[in-house]
Amino acid sequence: MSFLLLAEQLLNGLQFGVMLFLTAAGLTLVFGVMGLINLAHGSLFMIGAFAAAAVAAASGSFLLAVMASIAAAAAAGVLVEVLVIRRLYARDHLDQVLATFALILIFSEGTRWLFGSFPLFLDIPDYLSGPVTLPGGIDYPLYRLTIIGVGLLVALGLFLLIARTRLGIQIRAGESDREMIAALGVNISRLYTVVFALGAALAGLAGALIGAIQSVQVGMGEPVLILAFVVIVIGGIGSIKGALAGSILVGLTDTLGRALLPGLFGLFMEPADATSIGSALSSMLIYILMAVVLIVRPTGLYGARA
Amino acid sequence: MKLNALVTLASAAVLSAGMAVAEPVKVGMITTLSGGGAGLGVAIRDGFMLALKQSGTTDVEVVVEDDQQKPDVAVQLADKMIQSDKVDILTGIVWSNLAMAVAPAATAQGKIYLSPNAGPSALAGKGCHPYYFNVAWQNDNLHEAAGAYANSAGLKNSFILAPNYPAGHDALAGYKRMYKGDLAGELLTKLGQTDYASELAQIRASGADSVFFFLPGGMGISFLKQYADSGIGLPLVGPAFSFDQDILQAVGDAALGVHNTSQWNKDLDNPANAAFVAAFLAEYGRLPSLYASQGYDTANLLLSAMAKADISDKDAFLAALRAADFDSVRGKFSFGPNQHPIQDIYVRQVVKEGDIYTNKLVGVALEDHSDVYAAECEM
Amino acid sequence: MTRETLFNAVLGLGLFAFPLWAWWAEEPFMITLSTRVVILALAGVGLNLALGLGGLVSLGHAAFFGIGGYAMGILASHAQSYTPLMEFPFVIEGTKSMPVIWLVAVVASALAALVIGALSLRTSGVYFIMITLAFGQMLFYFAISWPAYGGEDGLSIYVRNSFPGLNTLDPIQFFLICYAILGAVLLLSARLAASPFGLALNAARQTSERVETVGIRPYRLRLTVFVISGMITGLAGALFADLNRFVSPSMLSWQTSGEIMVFVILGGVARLFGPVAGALLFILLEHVLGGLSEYWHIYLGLLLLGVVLFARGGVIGTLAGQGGKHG
Amino acid sequence: MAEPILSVTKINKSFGALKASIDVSLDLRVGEIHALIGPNGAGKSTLIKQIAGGLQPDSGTVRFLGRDVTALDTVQRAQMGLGRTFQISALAMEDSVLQNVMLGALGASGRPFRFLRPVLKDKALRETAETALARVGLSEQALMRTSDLSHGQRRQLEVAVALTMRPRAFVMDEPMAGLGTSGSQRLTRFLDELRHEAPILLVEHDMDAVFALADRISVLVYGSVIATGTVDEIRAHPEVRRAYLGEEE
Repeated sequence: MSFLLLAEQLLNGLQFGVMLFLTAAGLTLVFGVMGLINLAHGSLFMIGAFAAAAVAAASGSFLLAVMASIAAAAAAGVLVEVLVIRRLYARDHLDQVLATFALILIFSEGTRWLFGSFPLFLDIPDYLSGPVTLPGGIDYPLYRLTIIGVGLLVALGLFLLIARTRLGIQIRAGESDREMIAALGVNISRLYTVVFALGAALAGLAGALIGAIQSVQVGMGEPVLILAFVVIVIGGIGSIKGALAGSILVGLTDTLGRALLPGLFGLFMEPADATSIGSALSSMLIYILMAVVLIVRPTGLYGARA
Repeated sequence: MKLNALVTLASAAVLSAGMAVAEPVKVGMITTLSGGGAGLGVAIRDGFMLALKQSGTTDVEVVVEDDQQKPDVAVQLADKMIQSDKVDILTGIVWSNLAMAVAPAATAQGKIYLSPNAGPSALAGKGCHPYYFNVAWQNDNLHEAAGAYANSAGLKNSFILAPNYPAGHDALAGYKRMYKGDLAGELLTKLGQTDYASELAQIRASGADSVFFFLPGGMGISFLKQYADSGIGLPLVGPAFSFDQDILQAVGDAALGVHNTSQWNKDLDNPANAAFVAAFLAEYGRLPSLYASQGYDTANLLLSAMAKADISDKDAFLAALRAADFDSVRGKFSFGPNQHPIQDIYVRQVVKEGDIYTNKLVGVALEDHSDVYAAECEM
Repeated sequence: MTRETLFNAVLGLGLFAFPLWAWWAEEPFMITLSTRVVILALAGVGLNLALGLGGLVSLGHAAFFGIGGYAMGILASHAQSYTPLMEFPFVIEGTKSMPVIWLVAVVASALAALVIGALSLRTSGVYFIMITLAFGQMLFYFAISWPAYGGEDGLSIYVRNSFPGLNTLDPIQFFLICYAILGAVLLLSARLAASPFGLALNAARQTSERVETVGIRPYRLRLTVFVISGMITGLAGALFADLNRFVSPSMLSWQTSGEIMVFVILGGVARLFGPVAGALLFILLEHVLGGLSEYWHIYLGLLLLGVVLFARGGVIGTLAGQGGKHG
Repeated sequence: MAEPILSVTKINKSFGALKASIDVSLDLRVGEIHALIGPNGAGKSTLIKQIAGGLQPDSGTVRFLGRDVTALDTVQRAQMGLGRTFQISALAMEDSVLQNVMLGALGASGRPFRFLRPVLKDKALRETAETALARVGLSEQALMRTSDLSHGQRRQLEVAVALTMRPRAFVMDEPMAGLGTSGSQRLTRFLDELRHEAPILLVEHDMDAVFALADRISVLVYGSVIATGTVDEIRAHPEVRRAYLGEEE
């Protein structure tokens, strides 16, 4: 493999990682502040994508579509938080798993009922489509570069939000000591709703951005959910920094595994077997990574809370 | 449409005098009606029901159930339909792995299975069965046709990829069976994968002159969008599944101009097809898909057999099915010795008609094509 | 007799009487459906030991369910095709004998649970949930891409495996086999909960520190129960594969893990008969709601939500009250 | 004099910048009650954890029954005969009182991996457990759910669990807390007897009890032992009066 291809694959890994970060950030935020395992995070991702597709079809504007995705997912987040989620904070993880599993069923089939059984159309806007040539001669899709940019901006925004704003102070307080925020005179119930909506909005944004280069269809949230969980567990649940590190690690591992393993096995195996076994192993690779990280560091890379 | 209702198609037409009045034939349709794969099951069901409705028959009772794309649910439904609903015929399954779970057991219990979509090689070769009919294609067929098309289009250095599961392996094997050029690369992707940046980089670096891919469902939509955006621009070849009427609208411009292989298209010039396309559009308000055409043909095959023989006379009924004496929307249609289709497979190209993305016929890839497993079938 | 024992007795007898009625009424599918409930309940009883007694929230129990299934599939497919399983260093033939298959399924699941548990138990809480999921996913992808035994297509067995002296193809006889196993395992599970081991494990779930202070290693207790739990779920997997005469990677998917967990929570965590009630209710809902609408999952979701929010302690917790939990 | 049952030599432990234990040394001799007192945040709990095994010191050694046990964990130290009660009750709250005590007996028996016979029918374990309950005066509560016990009763139960292990030394973290006057008087009398079975390292805030019971007292302030001595010595110690007693009263 040439150096240039390797460089491009590294970029792909980074890009995939940032994409994962977009989907994982909200999940880890919600877990960190409220201690809630939200399996329905993938559904909020789907809602974002569907809202974007619907608005893009009606208005023709991608920007409007992205805003709609954020709004729709946040609205769905608030609705779900008020009706269901807030009753679950005091419960154990089992109840949370079951309840949010139920939410997946409702959201998935509800979406299918609203939008039908067929995938929807959502495309990259013209001004972001096609490749650009990077220094070194790599042709790289502009849209993927945009995703990297947006992802890093979101990461920066979250860091600033948590480090510099009043909401951030409350969030940090909520992470370390739930009784303290009550003592600070913060309306916990409202804080939780806001944080949940923020997490949902992030999922929705990810749904719109990623939906444009993937398939907008019912069930698109589940694989994303599993990956997002892998990412935040590797990073240490509740840590934004960990989510970023975990996403990039997973992105690189997955991409490089897919790119390199079949070739590696080809060095000492029949090509057909090498392709098959290399691919099989590469599809297991991120789970192997997660298991190894947890065996070495049982609370993830940046995790504090057991 | 009400699911699971016993759809006794009580049209106004009273049984015409003189026709053999038999017990109605009970059909159990197990198909995917929820979740991400529901579009395919809905299309098959709609096509099947349309044919029954058009025939005006009152002799078919259909029980429709949702398999949720889970093999064990499909098995359970098959048990229910056989043991409880006492169906004579099973049909409807979309996916190979579900068909593998249901069909062998059903035929072993003396039920006829008509496959409207999946055609795993295991059921075409050694595992063939007098009670198993495939009305769509053997899984390799469209890929073989893609290989044949690649030859005729002068493609000499293909990069090929498919998901790492049995149907994916079959796809690559099928393509390579017919394709005479070199391979620039071969990849097995993860089932359910949604991001193809790594694969696209390898394609770009491989020096290929064309790309063959088999990525059903959402995987294909993702791949096509990302391929178009990558600016690689090599000719794409693939089976019809990623260019099906129902998902083309979701792919959009990214699919325009791509050649794909199919045993059917909406502009195939025969009266049965013209009637089918018009009726489907009128009934459901959308253009029919490949899967709908297969569901429609499956129902018509069944009706043709019912006209000739009584279901209680199994041998006669099977013979009537084997004769395939119906007007297929594909034009020519007959069964080979393993009861899989012998049919022409066409080359289509994705075009835009007004606002609608659709396919037009551009040629024939393989004529009277059967499958390589037929020789292994001892029946 | 507490309300819970009464409820358990009614449940156990009902689950026995219904198929007998179906047999008399010649409704073989109702027997099949009951068998399904019994087998899924068995898988849940396995998980409930780890989850209820040990506090180990495993989202990877599909791994053992699938390993049991594949033990059946692999052995039976070799017997079916008359090819030995391996020839070197010694010949192992396939088999169609249920007891042998069960033994292999249980041993294989135990080994897998030993490895997975030994590594996973280094973590706790959500990390434990996720690492067990990771191991499950590894096996899932392995099974999908491993061509020797059918990959995603799975393995079909044409005739159900045999049990000495019984005709397993007769639905009611196969049901009775499964019911007997469930009964035996429930008995075992009850005794386990009341045993010295159960006492220590149950205490370790509530306060790990205390158990260490009296000189017992919680890790060993947990690993032991994880292995026992995996063995039972593996046995259920072998039976499930035999019920369907089919095994595929979907038995290994995370959705399967989720469903087994749903049975347990729905019925009532740490209740002896919880998984039985949960599996029964779930299958019943699937069967009844499935006929109502194309969008029946919405109703299923709403019902599950209702149970979590308003019926704490699951079905048994609601019907039998909080008393009686944990002995 | 014979080697002390339990001894701590020059233990240091810090958490980042915070020094929780600074060159701490103390020992526990046969038949004595050695009280450890100090203001809140002095590092008593950290020290107890290092003695019982939950926490590794950065430097220094812990010896128990003549062995260096610094590298051993809680379980191993417990198996050697170190009995411990917790400041915040560590009890199986969903279980009955009897079950909690039987857990201790089970641990002491060294055979927890028995799967089929009901534990409550094990005569030997049950006898040990019931005796321990009787000794702390909880016999009547044996079948109650532990979470239904009063705060003081839980304290008694903690002690009962430790008793079942027939330990060679006790480490008790504030056993009097929440007991009320009569309760703590009763427990004081009980511990007074108990010291002849095994010596007790007693962390306690109840000064009446400490002064009534202790053979020796060590005072921990900001991670350091500032004084060790008899009750009278400590009462008279000027630094202790200033740093500790003065603050407290």
